[in-house]
Amino acid sequence: MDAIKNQILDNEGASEIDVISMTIPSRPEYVGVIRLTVSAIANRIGFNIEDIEDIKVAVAEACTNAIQHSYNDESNFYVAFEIGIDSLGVVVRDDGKGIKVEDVKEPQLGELKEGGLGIFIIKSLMDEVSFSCEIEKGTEIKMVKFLHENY
Amino acid sequence: MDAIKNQILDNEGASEIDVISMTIPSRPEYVGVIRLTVSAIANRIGFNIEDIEDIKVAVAEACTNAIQHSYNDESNFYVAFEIGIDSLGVVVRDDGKGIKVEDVKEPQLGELKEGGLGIFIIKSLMDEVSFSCEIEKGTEIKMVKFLHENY
Amino acid sequence: MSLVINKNFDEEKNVWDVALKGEVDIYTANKLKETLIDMVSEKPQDILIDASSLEYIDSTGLGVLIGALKRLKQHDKDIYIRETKINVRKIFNITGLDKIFKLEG
Amino acid sequence: MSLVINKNFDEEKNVWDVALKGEVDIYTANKLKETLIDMVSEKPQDILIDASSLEYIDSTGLGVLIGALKRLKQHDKDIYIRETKINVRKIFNITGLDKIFKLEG
Ligand SMILES: Nc1ncnc2c1ncn2[C@@H]1O[C@H](COP(=O)(O)OP(=O)(O)O)[C@@H](O)[C@H]1O
Ligand SMILES: Nc1ncnc2c1ncn2[C@@H]1O[C@H](COP(=O)(O)OP(=O)(O)O)[C@@H](O)[C@H]1O
Repeated sequence: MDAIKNQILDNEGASEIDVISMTIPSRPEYVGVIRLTVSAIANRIGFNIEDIEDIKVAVAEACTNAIQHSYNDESNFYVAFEIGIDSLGVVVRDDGKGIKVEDVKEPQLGELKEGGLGIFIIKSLMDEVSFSCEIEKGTEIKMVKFLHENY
Repeated sequence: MDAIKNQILDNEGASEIDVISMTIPSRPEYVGVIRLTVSAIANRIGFNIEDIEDIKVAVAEACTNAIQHSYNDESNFYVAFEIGIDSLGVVVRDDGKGIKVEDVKEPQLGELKEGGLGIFIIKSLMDEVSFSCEIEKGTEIKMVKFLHENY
Repeated sequence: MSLVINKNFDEEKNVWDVALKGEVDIYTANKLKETLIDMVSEKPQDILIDASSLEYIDSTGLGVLIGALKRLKQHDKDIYIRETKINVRKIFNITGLDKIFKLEG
Repeated sequence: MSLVINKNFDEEKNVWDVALKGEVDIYTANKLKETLIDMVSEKPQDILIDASSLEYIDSTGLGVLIGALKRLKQHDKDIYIRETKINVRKIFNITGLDKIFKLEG
């Protein structure tokens, strides 16, 4: 019974969410490529210009972190775009040392600190943000933006 | 000995060619996304606007064929961008029935035939084009454009 | 990444005016196909395409135009394409379709 | 996907004029960092940034600006940022940096 139910759920999922996935060398010059790709995808879903900007920045922040914390120069990082009818989920994964929970704290806004803003910006711009990681196995961040009807 | 040699070759390759790879649902709405992605990559390599246009069209033609000839609606197709210092290679692969050699013939230019122009356009716009396929296992087309110094 | 089609029948000159804005590719070609077929069925007259805002066309789009031209030729009518951008023009040139369609300006 | 930096020291007003064109991200931030550090070393004076052609900035770029401001503060000088685009302004606002930098126009 449960197996059948799961299968039905899977089938439903398959028809509603399209996934585009990418593997990218962990190098700064490719963040701009991802920004354009995610803009095109968000545009296709129907997000307005302001939302597309938000998504672009948030995804770039996650890619920047993935590149900075990748295992080494020959590493790749991975991005998956989960394209729904009225939502875009973006998963960014690296093979670095993993993020520690205590790293993800609110920055002291207004303080003159050069770092610690990236994850805060992602959380500010996206509707849902979650992390999963295994120490020494890398970090995975998932962020979601919903298409709102009220515009 | 051979193993060592191969390893050296692999290492050399790794530092000269970056590969970005993508998996995309075989649906028409995503060709535009690939066009923007490949434009961004070609721009990063340093191609001029005319070359970027050529690459965009050629890659879109290959993706269009991959989508039209994919195994079914739930299929994905695959694109790999091989980024060199002065070249861009693009591989497009599908899981369809495979292309037949006799399909790839010169169109009668000037005839009023609605099909058969895609591969001809790819060959016209790119510097190198090659196919590989196994019947019932899909088609892989690889195209390369070189960055020429004379502009 | 989309296509806007504006059509209007010019009663005075007895021709169809069509402005294409955006991109004709595998995603948008069907919309163009249906529009052109409807036009030819309604009034089989010359079609003047304003391509000044057509940013992109590939073989899918060319196929649609060839299909429409075939239908028009049965009525001894033609398709005129005006003000193609340089990249669009190039696609017509390399496929030899610059000799089949009436390209102007 | 690139950044062009134009700088000029205004001898009359005793300030640095810097125009940023393009994008400040992980790829281009270093170039901006080096330029700003050089400027502050050469002449530790107020910096006026013309951001009217700055299309994009993210936390990497903000980090560079904060670093430069810290150096300038030691000389009691400031960074003024003019005519930010709406998307760039938003990044300053949500991070509270609109209260740290002098944003104008
Ligand atoms: N992908 C990652 N892998 C490991 N650690 C990470 C990753 N992303 C972020 N971190 C940790 O979280 C901290 C906060 O990240 P962030 O808010 O992006 O600021 P910044 O990277 O500018 O310091 C980082 O300093 C780093 O220690
Ligand atoms: N990915 C593919 N898989 C199987 N057959 C293909 C593929 N791409 C092209 N073909 C075959 O080659 C022919 C010529 O392709 P093309 O030049 O793109 O023109 P068109 O697709 O417009 O007919 C097609 O009609 C088809 O039979």
